[in-house]
Amino acid sequence: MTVAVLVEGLTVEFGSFRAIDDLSLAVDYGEVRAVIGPNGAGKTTLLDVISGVSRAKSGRVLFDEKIDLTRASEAAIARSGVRRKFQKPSVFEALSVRDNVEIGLGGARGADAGDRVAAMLETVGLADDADRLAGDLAHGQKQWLEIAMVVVSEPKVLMLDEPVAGLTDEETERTSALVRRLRTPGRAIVVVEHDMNFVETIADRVTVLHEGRTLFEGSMARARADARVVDVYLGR
Amino acid sequence: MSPFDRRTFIKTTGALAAGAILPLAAPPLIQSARAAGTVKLGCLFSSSGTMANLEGRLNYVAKMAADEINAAGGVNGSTIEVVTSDPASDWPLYAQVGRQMLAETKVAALFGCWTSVSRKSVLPVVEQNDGLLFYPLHFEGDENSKNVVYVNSPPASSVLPAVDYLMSPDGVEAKRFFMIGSDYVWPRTINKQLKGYWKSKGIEESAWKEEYVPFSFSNFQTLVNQVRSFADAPGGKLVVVLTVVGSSIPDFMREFANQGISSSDVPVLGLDMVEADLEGLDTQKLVGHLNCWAYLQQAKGEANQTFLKSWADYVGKAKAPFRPDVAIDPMVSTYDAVHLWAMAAKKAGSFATPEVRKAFDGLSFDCPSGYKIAMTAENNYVSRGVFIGSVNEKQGFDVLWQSKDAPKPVPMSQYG
Amino acid sequence: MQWRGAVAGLFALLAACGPAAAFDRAAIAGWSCAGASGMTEAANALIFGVASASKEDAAWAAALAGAALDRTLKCGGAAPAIETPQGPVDAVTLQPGAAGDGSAPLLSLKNRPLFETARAAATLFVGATPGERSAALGALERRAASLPTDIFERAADAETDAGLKERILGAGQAALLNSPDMTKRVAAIERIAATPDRRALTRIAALKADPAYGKDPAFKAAVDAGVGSIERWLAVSNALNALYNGLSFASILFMASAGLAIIFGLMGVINLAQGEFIMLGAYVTYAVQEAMRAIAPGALDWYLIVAIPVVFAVTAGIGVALEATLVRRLYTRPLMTLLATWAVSLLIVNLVRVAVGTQNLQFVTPSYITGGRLVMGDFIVTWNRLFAIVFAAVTLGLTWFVLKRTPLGLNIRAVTQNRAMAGCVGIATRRVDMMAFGLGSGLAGLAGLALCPIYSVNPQMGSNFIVDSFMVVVLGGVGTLAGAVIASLGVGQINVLIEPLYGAVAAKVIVLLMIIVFLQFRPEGLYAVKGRRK
Amino acid sequence: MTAAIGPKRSLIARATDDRIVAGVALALAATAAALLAGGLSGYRVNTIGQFACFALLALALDLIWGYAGILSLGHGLFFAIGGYVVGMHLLEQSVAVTGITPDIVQFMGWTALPGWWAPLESFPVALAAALASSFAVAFAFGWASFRSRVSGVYFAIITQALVYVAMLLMFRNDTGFGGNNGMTGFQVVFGLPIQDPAVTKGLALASVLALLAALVGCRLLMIGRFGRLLVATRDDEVRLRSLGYETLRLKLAVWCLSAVLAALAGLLYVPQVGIINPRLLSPELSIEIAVWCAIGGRGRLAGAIIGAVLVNAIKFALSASLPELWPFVLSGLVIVVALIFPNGLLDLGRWRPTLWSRADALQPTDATP
Repeated sequence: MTVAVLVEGLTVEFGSFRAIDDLSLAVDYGEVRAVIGPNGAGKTTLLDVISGVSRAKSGRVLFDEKIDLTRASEAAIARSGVRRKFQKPSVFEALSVRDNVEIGLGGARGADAGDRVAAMLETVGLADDADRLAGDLAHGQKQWLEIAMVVVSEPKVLMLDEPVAGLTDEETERTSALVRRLRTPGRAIVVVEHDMNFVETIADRVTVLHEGRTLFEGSMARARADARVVDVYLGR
Repeated sequence: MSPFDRRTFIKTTGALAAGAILPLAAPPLIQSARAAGTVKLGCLFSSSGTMANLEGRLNYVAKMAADEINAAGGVNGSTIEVVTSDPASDWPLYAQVGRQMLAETKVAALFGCWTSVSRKSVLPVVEQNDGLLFYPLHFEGDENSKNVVYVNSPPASSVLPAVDYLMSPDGVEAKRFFMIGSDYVWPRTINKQLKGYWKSKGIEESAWKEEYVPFSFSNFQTLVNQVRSFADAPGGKLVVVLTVVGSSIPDFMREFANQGISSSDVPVLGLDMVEADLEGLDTQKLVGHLNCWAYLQQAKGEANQTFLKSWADYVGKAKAPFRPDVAIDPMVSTYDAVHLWAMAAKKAGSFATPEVRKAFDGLSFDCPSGYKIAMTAENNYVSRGVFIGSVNEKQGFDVLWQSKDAPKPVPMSQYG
Repeated sequence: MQWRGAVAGLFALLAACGPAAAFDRAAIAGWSCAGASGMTEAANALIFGVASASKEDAAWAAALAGAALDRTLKCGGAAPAIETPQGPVDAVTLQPGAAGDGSAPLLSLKNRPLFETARAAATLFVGATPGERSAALGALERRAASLPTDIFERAADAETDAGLKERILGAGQAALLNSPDMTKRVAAIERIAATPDRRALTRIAALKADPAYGKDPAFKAAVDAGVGSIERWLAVSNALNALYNGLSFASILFMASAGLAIIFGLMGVINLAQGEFIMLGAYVTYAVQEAMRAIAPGALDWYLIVAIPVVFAVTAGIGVALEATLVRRLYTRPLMTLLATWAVSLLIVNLVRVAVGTQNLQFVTPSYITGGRLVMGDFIVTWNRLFAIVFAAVTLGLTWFVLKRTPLGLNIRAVTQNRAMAGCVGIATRRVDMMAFGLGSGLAGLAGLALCPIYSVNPQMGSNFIVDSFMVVVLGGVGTLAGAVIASLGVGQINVLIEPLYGAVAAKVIVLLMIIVFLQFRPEGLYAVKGRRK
Repeated sequence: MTAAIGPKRSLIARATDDRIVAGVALALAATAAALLAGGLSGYRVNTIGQFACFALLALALDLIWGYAGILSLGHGLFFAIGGYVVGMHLLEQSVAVTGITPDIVQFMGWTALPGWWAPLESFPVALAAALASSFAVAFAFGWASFRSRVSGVYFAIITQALVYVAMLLMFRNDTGFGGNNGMTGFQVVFGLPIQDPAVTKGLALASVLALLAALVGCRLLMIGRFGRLLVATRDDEVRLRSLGYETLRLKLAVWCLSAVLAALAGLLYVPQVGIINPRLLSPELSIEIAVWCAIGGRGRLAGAIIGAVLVNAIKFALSASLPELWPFVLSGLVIVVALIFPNGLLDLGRWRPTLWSRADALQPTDATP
């Protein structure tokens, strides 16, 4: 089994602030990895670097053990099969739901594009809303639409930044079911989330970040038992 | 389609239709009822924008002259109606408004423009429509359109005499020259002709410097430094020939005085400088600097007194936002222009451009400047007198020198 | 120049004839009324006669020359007369007499400096205070070459003030540049080189063509040393000039853009009416001046100082009103705000145009901002520019204080850095916006005040600052006062350095292009902190 | 169109928009027919032609501002490029046909027109040169700016500085294009004397047809995939990039298209007014173009056309009849549109006399940082 994303000695700075400090990390194919940690731990920054939004000061991020993502443009990273859902629901509000998903297909539009879009909408439960403007959707629906947009291109690495923030319990439950369904042997899923119960239902392993470094890596159950993790994050 | 959308559709197409019709409907709106026995004259002087302070007053002068003519019985049985506009110091808009006035308002003649560039903009319009434009400013010459009446002087009959005076023993025996101008055609052409003139007098090229600044440039510190430095270099007396326009004139003069240069050190010949440019300046320190025009307020003679009084009265009557006690050359030139047109129309017995143009030959008019100005069949230029003015303490100009008579205008320069 | 030489020779001869040669007052007064050539004669008679004239005659010479310059000399009547505040006096006797008919002779360009010299020469002898005499000496030194040689010696003899006497003697030495006595010439060279300006350079460098330069090594050495020393000093003074000009331009740029920088940093909004707030500031200054003229004419000279709080209050008030009625309602649409503020600028310009007119406003120029002082060589400090520089520095200090040391400043900085978070911790962000907009507008108004003594004030003046001040703000980086300062200094200085080389137009073009290119590489400007994008 | 209306638009509203576009297209076709039929005075024909050029210019700006969310305050630059190139062409042609030395030769101190202008005597060459040079300038500037992610207000300000720099340069005689006077004295257009009514009519007709073609073409482009991607760029560029799109290319493509259309408008405009000078490069004119779009309604091509025609019609009418009023009307119009009709006058049908604050709440965003 190959490593989908390999982070080596990564350092990211904003001005004099060091957001990520010599971080190393490996995510395998077929795995759902949760990245957790207190605010400012560098979770979103890590996703930013992997997806090319932010630039690293040093270190590298290897995708599929061959492509260095720190040198590629955002669009090139996305086209190579690394896709990401943002923290804030980012859908194109002035376009229809269907248009949104279709745009998510990117360059990978074949003859079956229409079918794939329809199937995707079915998967996230938005088939009935396909012609509505994305801006008119409810918050939870926007989250699912965004997941549909990034998943429709069948990425090898899927990153989800706080997919259940602001959702009701019922919506959270549906989302976790969705994530479990998206898990395939050829795909690595990285989830950043604060909702520990949600993390527990989906994650194979968790990485706890603190002040830009790895504090802990292992199963959720062990994380809950780890003194340092409890100290800085989970609380006593 | 819901009713809501239908309404939107109707309204928007309605708005569009209104938009499309408005420009077509507008000219008749402007035209107003053409009362029997009136003839229209159009003015192209800006009352907003950078030229407003200078051009704005010319609208009132044109009206004043028309009132005079109307009071004396009008022209060919018609009374004159002056139509004003506001091209907003926007050169292409002069052309547009001019086109509208000639084609739609059907004015008999246009009076307008200050800068050469606005005149050049209107030129194709009057040529296409065979209209007449009376242009009241002195300018760079080298133009001779049958559709423009050049009421003021070309350089050969105004600038060169003034420079001659400065170079003579009566002046300051100027040997060297610093030319500072706004970067456009009038200063450039004037300076080109001056350089040609000096070359013809055997003056070396090292005796002059030439600098141009953008329109409405105001930061003259460095340039005045350069003038000071050049003035103290060897080679004889230095004179500044200033052809900046608009707000650059007072800004230059203020910096000049502040750096302690007086007219006895380096005189400035401000070719576009008028009384209005001295407003807001402490002229105590500027006394002695020069300008040159075909009219100065201090001109002697009855005609000038009458004109000044009429203007003061008219400002009061029309509540014009300009000083009643200041008269500048372009005002007089506009005044002359309206009278010249009326005389020509009377002589021709017609308002049609070709007839009026034919009637120009032999016209003469007692200008407030004290000279009898005249036109010939040769061209559309008017022969005017020449004054050199000297700044006094009271924000005005004293007459330092004036020509014996009105020299024959020379449209095309022989220098450069 | 031939006539002047001839006349000078003639009068030198006259002066040499005897110490008591009195003025032929009637003749000179008559010449003064006899047209341009007569006036030339009269002025020369005064200049060349004054050194050997009696005290009374010298005082009369000062009065006559002054009258010609001030145009109180009246020529039309039976005899030339001088108008004084006490009534007309006879131009020959200075006793009360008949008034002239009011026509004052006009000084030609050539005669004006001659009469100025005559007045200065006479004042050097009879000036009431050392200050007056010193000023006269200053005027004479500039024209030393055209003066009779003995004038400084005699003035020094008569001088009672020791310091001034020394200076007069020095001026006398400098005047001996063409003396037959070689040691005096060398002394004159050294003396002239002590005032290292461009004129001195021209005078000494001209001696290289002198036959003595080739023959006399001491003379040659003196000339070379003089030229070398002046050139060194000139280089320094030119550099100082450039620095001063750059600083003065920078102060104007900074004043025009400081308010914009604060508003842009805080609200991400470009206020296209900024230039019009500058214009309004100048108009309010004018209103204050007129009010003081009516209420306290004695203190009129201080209107610029009195106007400071008024201008700030009025323009800040208008700014607050603009924010509350317009900008606030568009806060999610910065580009629409751009257009809306442009419309406001159009409206303000035209309201002012209709209400006040298009003419340049007339400002009294108080003595503390008129003229300048020659500091060294050709380096001149003009008071109006210095006023603007000091004004900008003080404004910078106060603004810095407001931003760093007051609750409002803390709030502004908090909202600038993180609007949402500031709102969460209970800062009324809308209120802060309003206050900051007021502060920015008030600063623009103060810029207008500082510009009154420098530029012409009319409804159009604001438009001159638009592009320049925006570029300063964008170059400096969002919302940093320090960025605006550095950007102003840089733009001002570079502009001033390029201008003499390629002209004012090219300087502007080059500087703007440099900024545009710079921003392609560093879109966040000089001073912005790099942060997480989006 | 979906775009500018923001979040709360139903698809039915799209259809309405379609009808507005159709209405405008119909009106343009009718205008063209009226021009062909004749009967209009030369002045009115000329006015229609000029308005069509302004409308085309506004349409060009709307492509980038309304759809891609990039406000250019320097579009006068491309308009002027078209104008200057056609100016050179007209001068060359005038000299070739009439032999009269134009003014520019005299006041520039030349003996003849510069040699490198000679190829421009052919209209196809001039057309190609105008479009190519505007494309080149747009590409160079756009590539540099979009690559370093200059956007929003920054982009607006920098484009304004760019057009200002161009104006200062063109004011200089030394730059070689007639300085402040620019070019004038065109005698011949397409071999016909410029006074010929057929020239006026032909130019006006060409302008109207060009506008119609641009409207239809751009409309088709914008409702297609390209248009949807532009809207996506405008609304969330980072998102679109992270979906694998090089937004740089998208933005650059629409930016260059817009520049070329603006140049085309300038190319048609100059022969109709008979003069080209640096005034077209003044920052005020470029702001005014944005004002036309804002007043008519952004992101809906037809709105730009309506805005341009409406504003210029009022301007033409007032400058000559009630000159004092014009600046007040214009500023009032902009402020009213900004406050009450956030999407321009096309919103008239949607507007209810509610309190301001409600309109406030409904306003869309510029989708800029």
